[in-house]
Amino acid sequence: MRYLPLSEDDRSAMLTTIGANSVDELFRDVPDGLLLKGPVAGLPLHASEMAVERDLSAMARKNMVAGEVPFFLGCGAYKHHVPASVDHLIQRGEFLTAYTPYQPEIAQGTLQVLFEFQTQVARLLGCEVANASMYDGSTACWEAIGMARRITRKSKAIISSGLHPHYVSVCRTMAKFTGDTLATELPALDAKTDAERLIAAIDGETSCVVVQYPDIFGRITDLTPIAEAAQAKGALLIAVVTEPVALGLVKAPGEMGADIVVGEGQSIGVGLQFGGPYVGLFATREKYVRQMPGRLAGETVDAEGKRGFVLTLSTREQHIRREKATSNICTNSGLCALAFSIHLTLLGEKGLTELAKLNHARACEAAERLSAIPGVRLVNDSFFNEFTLELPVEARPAVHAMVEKGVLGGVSLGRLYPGVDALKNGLVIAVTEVASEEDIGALEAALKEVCQ
Amino acid sequence: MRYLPLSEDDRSAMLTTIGANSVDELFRDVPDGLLLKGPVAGLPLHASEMAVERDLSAMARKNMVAGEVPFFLGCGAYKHHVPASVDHLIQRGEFLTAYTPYQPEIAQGTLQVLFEFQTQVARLLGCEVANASMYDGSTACWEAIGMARRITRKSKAIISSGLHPHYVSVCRTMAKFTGDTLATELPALDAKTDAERLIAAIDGETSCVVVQYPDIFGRITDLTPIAEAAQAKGALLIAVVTEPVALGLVKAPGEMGADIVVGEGQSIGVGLQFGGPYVGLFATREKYVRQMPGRLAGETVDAEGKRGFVLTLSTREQHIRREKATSNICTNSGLCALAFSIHLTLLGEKGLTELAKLNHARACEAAERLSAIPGVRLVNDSFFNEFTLELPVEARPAVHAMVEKGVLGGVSLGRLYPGVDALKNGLVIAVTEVASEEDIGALEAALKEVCQ
Amino acid sequence: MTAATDTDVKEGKPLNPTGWRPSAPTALESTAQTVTGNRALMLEEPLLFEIGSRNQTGVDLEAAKAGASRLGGLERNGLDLPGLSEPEAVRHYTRLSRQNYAIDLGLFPLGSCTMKHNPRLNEKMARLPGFADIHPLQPQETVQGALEVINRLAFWLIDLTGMHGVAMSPKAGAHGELCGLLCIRAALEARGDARQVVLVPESAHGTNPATAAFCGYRVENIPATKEGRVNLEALKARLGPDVAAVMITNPNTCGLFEPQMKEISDAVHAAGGFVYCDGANFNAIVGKVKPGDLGVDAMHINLHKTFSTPHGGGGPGSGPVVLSEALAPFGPLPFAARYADGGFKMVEEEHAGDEHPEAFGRMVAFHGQMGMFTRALTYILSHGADGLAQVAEDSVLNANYILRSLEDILDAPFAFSGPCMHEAIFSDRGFAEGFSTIDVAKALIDEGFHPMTMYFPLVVHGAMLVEPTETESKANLDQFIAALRSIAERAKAGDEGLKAAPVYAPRRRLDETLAARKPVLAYKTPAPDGSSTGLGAHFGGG
Amino acid sequence: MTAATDTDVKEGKPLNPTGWRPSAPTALESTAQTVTGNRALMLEEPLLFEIGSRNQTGVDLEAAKAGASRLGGLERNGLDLPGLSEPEAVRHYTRLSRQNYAIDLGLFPLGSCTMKHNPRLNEKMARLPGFADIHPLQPQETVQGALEVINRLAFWLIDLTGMHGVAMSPKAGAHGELCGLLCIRAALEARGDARQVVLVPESAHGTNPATAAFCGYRVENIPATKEGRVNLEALKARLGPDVAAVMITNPNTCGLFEPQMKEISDAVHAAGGFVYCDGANFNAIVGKVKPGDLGVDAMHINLHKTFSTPHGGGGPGSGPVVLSEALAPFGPLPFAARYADGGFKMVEEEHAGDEHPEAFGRMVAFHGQMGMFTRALTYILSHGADGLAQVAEDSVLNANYILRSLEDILDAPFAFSGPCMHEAIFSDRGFAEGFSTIDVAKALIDEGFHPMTMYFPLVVHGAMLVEPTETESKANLDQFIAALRSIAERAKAGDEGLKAAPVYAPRRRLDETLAARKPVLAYKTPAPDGSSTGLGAHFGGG
Ligand SMILES: Cc1ncc(COP(=O)(O)O)c(C=O)c1O
Ligand SMILES: Cc1ncc(COP(=O)(O)O)c(C=O)c1O
Repeated sequence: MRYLPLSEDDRSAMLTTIGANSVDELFRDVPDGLLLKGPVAGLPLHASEMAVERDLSAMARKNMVAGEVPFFLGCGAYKHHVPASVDHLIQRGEFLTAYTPYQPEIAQGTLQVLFEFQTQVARLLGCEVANASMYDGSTACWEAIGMARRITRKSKAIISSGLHPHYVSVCRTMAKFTGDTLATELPALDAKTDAERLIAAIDGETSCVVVQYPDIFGRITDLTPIAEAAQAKGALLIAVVTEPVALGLVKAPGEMGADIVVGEGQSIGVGLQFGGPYVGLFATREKYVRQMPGRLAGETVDAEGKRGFVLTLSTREQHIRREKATSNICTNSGLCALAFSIHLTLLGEKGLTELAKLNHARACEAAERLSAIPGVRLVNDSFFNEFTLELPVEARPAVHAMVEKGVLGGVSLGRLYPGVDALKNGLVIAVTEVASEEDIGALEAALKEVCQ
Repeated sequence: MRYLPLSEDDRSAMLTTIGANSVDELFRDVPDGLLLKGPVAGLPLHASEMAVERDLSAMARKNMVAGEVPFFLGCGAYKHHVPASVDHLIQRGEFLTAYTPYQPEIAQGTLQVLFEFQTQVARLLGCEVANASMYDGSTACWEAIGMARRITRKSKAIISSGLHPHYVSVCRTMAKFTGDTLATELPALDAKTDAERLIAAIDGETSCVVVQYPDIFGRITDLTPIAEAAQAKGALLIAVVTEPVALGLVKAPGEMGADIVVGEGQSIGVGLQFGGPYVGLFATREKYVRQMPGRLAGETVDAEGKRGFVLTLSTREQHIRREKATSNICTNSGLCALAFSIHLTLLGEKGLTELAKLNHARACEAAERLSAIPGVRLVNDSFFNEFTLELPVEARPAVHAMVEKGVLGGVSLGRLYPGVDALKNGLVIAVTEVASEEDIGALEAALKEVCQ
Repeated sequence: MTAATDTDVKEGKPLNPTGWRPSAPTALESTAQTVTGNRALMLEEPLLFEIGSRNQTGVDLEAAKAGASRLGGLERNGLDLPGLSEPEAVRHYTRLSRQNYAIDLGLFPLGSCTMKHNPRLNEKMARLPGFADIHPLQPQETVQGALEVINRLAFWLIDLTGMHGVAMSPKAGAHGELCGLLCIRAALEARGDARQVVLVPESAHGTNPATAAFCGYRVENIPATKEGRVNLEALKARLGPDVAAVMITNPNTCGLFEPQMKEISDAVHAAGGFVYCDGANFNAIVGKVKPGDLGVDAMHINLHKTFSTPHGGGGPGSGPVVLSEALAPFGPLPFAARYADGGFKMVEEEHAGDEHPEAFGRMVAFHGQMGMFTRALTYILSHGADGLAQVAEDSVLNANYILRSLEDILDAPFAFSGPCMHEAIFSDRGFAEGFSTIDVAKALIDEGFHPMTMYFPLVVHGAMLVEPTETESKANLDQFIAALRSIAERAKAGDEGLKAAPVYAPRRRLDETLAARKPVLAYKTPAPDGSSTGLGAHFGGG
Repeated sequence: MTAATDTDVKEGKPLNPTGWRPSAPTALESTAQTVTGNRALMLEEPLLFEIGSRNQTGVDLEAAKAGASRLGGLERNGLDLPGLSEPEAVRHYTRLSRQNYAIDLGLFPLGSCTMKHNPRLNEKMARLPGFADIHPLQPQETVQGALEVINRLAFWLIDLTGMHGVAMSPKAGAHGELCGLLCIRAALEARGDARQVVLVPESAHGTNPATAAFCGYRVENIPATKEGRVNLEALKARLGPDVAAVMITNPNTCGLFEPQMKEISDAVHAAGGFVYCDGANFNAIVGKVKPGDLGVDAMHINLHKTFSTPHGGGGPGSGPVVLSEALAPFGPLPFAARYADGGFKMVEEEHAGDEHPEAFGRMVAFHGQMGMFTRALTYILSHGADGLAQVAEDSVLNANYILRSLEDILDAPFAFSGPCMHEAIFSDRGFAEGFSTIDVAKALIDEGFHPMTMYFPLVVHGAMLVEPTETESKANLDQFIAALRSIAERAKAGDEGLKAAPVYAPRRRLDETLAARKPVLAYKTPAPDGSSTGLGAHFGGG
């Protein structure tokens, strides 16, 4: 076995040192009959690297690759061009094969990266502090609701109908067990968001209002009034960002008064990867930091007075606080946070703003061309790089029909909201810098056909 | 420009320090009219990473990829499976972006690798010492002839007809200018090599005999009698190995008395790459080391008595000896030598021997099946993983016809020896571990058809 | 794994009894100073915010066509994010990486973390465009290969554990624990049984009680025997109608197998509860023992431990949960199912109705850690059933070799009770006054090794939990043992030099108390007077 | 670039006038010893032969079907090649890599070597299977994309240099020089002219005279002016019917542009000779000046310098040679031609007859360094004509910034004569007795920088040739300048500490004389008594 350094000679020499006659003697605590004799039955034995590579490659070839076709899917995961240097750097063994930086003297690389990541995330989201990452946007969203409960000691969360339906399901799952109550509604194919409804719904029992920005249809609302209304009633505003690239162009939720801003960092540096691993962003106000879930890197000095970084405030965490911890999270999304941080460093404010402009311009162009198709209506009056169309036909079959033409033409609301008639003709289209003129043309042509 | 760190502010600040008003002032030594005003006319301007990636990818897609079809080409370049860790390791910035190790205190990584490479090559080829690499097998072959001239002070090289015709051309090119005379002949489609002819041809003027092992048709001859005959007349035997994997199974030229053994290292760790970069192997007897071309890493100690490595015997080299140098080589093939060394380390004697056995078994199977095709004759009675067939039809069109069927079915002698009628039906087939049962079947089927 | 922090002391936990606080530079540091602060290849690196600029970027983009803006009038002005050109960025991160220790550099014997070699083939496979560049919401006919990977991995996990089903979506071990407990809670509720208590051994990992509490359970301790095992009698005594589940780690966090696991399970089941097994230590028994045979109802598997997906400096991981027949029906959505016709389908809310009516719901937005699945399946196919059993055997062999090579010099509290599994545990008993585990750990750093897990589990005083894993050669272990022996001798002799360690690392011991007392969690541009040299020198942050 | 070796001293070259020989450890080294010899992250690594075994391997292969052996009875028995498992191999090479300095770590100002940032996109493109996994002898209809890359790069090089043709196959600069001189020789022979002499400036790189000699030419020096330029008058005086060619480096190895290049060319042509230009320093003028306008007949371009293909610790490189109309017909085979129908063809011996009758022949087995062509074309397309001109400007700006920031403290022999190109040159004049360039270089190592080129060119005493390249930020240059200033002051003051440098590197100064006197060029398994600890300790090799 290419991955196992011990030779037979090593093994017997070591057994002698140990004073055992066989390895199975070392398993003597396993009751008779439960220790398997020989390899698990019915499973293949070890294989050469070449054989495994062929096996996996064959499966990979069965998938339609986003980069090889006109591609317009979004709804919580976005395709952007990631510079080659990002993947090169995250594969440095010193990053890739390190553990959580519990020994700071030999983990300054990871720790400084986390400190830089926290600062970048806080500035991007417009907040004071951010943590060192969560699993993804949906779990970060749930953790935020739990944090709001701990801060406000109330447990009614008002959820915007613009929140990604999968995020809503995750929150619903958790609420079932924690006793939080969630006020949710279905979205409507309408340019107007439910901001007013949310404001009206806030009451003394409310722990938080949860709003996605831009929302699941791509709509952009001013969060300021919602924040004010919530805070007036002692509730928190939680903003959810699934496309952080948008923040290169539109106001950050923190700037508009959000108390907690969570996000899905995938679209910067991480890539699509069929849904994971992604990276959850979590930022808030300094005063709430001790209620925050997840790891935090902080600055300090060493015995020579040199600046250095350590994991800090770990008394919030499970490994110290156990059942009283703010969250049970341990392993987070470190390497994705690194990829996010490197990509954002390469972009910088200048690059991110240009990238956002390019996305928006492409999306505007596509929206114009697609909404010109007879019977197709553009739902949004505001959007960044993603918008919703109402088709003259049911969107879900339309998407499959476009696949036949080699076009991945968006996400149907039928997929996201199965069985909801009012939404079944809705199609959400994301247009990023990777969509070329020709790609948009191909989508336009395909959509025209399927709409007839 | 993403690769240029200087900002406009930096540039003007620096000009101030320098005391110049413009950068063009720094080019004042360039005569008027010769300094271009603005970018070179008619050429495109800088492009985004995404645009460049698309441009190159489009060209890449126009090529038929060896790994994606039944593939049987050899003749100096062989496709083997290279473990993923090899490419990972050679991309470590500390290897990839280092220069020749002229400052040994901060180049021990490269220097130890070269020392290990030299040892591995010497042992593989069966010699006492090896250098730190040449450009490729063909230039190493030429350098060996030059070295033999310096050692023997004679200048007639007897070239086996089994030497790769491109290697022969390279030698012929050089000989034209150095006054060496080369005795060459064309090979015959015969199981017998020209060993006897070579032995007979050796005379007092002979500086060396050059024999490829296995030869261009894949034939394997015992080099011992040739070595003895050459040495008896004060000439050297130069052995050329283009498929080093063979040496996992067959005697090394050094073991059979060759004085200089050169080789093409491509087939271990380097990959096909359309012909380059490859890595030239160069080994000889300790007593000839000061006549050797190329760099050498040697062991020494540092000021604390710790073992360390340095480039040594550089008084043979151009940067010290200038017109008296043993060669003009400077940049060699360092990174390919690293890849070769890593792959050989992963293989070890055990892996290399198993790999060689696998290659030979596959080749034997293919030879059997293909020579069973009506009208097809197997030329070789000995071979390792490469053999020559005589077809009932001209081989060159046959190869093109097989391409139509999606099979890369070997190298035609018509390609290697254009215009040589006696060889035009010859087809050289290489079969390595990457050729699966199905691949061999596909070749058999395709060849059957084209032979009708 | 969990490390000592001085703040813990304030928590009343005896994590660092030496109460070490940073001291002035000691005589040990070299007297040669450099202008740059660099020490040859040990390079200082400033913060991104000290070298980057808002006007600098490492990307080129085609200019956007000017056009109408549809941003709803919420244009942003400025985000103060510094950029670097590519050359600067590559250097920044390469230099930073060199300040890390990693498996690729040497032994990383963090107990409970299974820091084994990460094969590069796994990285290559995960990057095939067919896996890396597909969208989670693509129509299923366009991702059949991806669903096949998930499904094949799922069946491997089921077969290796002898369980009935598996939930693939949990994002890490702790998330898997949550998944398991939610299944248990759902199962109990389905039978209208509202149990309130989860029993957890004192030696359990922090995520166990944290998870139980998160699900609204009251956590109670299970006492341990002096052999470091679960006290079966005490457990039986505590079982009753209020106990929803017991969470047991097996092999446990002391590195020992629980020989009475089956009896424990039977007792818990008899009392109407469920058995959650923390599978973080599965590496010791993979291919040798099937947890299903031990009566386990749910167990998470850290793919980033047993199945070698890289730890990446803290994540990402993946924590699939295998489930018993009793719990499988309650597992979360979505999951990848294979159909008679050979096709694959991702079962989501939509079809849950007919196919999976009792699912407790969704835990994550999409389908879990695909990138980790690809790596883990590659790892599993490479090893095969035989290789995986060898993995368990070699990991246990390596740990016992360390245990027996050191027990004469380091106190090994459970050594008397027989062989260990994949971890050897030692305590700081016998060290000179004022010396503790942390001093040994920091001295190991100078020797070129990553320290073992310190002060965990809490049941052992000054615990040193050593997990070598199977991917270490005997030569590496011998060198580690030699180094540790000499350090142990110094700790017993009270060699003050130990307190200065590490002296060769990029940083000396760091002041964690200061960090916690005055948290500086984000970079604040120093006041104009603030003399940040941009050369990584210390400045008065916070 | 060329470095001082003590053996050179025996060649009578004043490369290291201090005649330094290794001394006992100095007081500067740290007093803390470790058992392993490691210093935290600065790890010792034994030789492969000390840790590997003949029975160990890092690959798994399916077993070969037993069958007849057709090896002609030449079976080998044993090769004594040690193997390592993959985990051991990854560590061996990762640990070794960490003992290297590299561009990715910091400034690497080796004059004449153009150590600039290597974009990772180039690496990615070169690894596309369509380029990396195609065989040089594949039928041409199956490699049209590869031929297109070669052809497109060829035309870029032609357009950037204003020349008539280009030979793509040379494998490095020196190989390119050979190609150029062979063209010249072929052209001369074609006109029945057997000239015997090649003129080369004393300041030329060693490959120039070595190449000329290799082609059977007698090499004579061209004198230089005190401004560090070619002495035109002296050159003219020497020209005559026996002079085949002059080899001129422009910008020259003192980092200066040859303002009279055109006059030189005209004079040489008038005398019936040819002008070879060493293009190693093309980076200073790419996109700003076309060598074709200077009357050059042949010039090699080091793609691994100007066009940023990685140096890889010594290679591989690529040295295409651009040719004037007079020489193009004699260029080597094969070459990639584009046809009216848009198709591409590799012209080899076969068609040379009709298409390229006077070709001097073939220089390499296949078509040159395809892997470098892909990288270079990626680099060129990324920069474009505008970006390349900016490359030249910034490289010259950076060099002049260094020159003017140091000329007050280091002797800059040619500074008076005006701006430099992309390299700043200094001498060791003014250093205290017994101090020389090597002491400055070794002190720079401790400061975290790679030293500049030492003792080259030979025309400057104790030359320090500094080439920052355009990919260095001002902040990096400022830090380098600060470090060099302090070192220069110490060299002038005769600070003995300098002689101990480097103290922080993986090794102190190494004994090159010992290495050359008793060459140990391959590992020899030590005698049984030989106590090689396998921990990288020194043993009596040789
Ligand atoms: C025993 C044990 N349980 C649970 C966990 C939590 O797993 P994860 O970090 O993947 O969330 C760990 C990880 O350290 C562990 O060691
Ligand atoms: C001036 C000069 N000429 C020629 C060469 C030789 O080029 P290469 O090393 O690519 O053979 C070099 C490389 O160092 C050089 O600096």
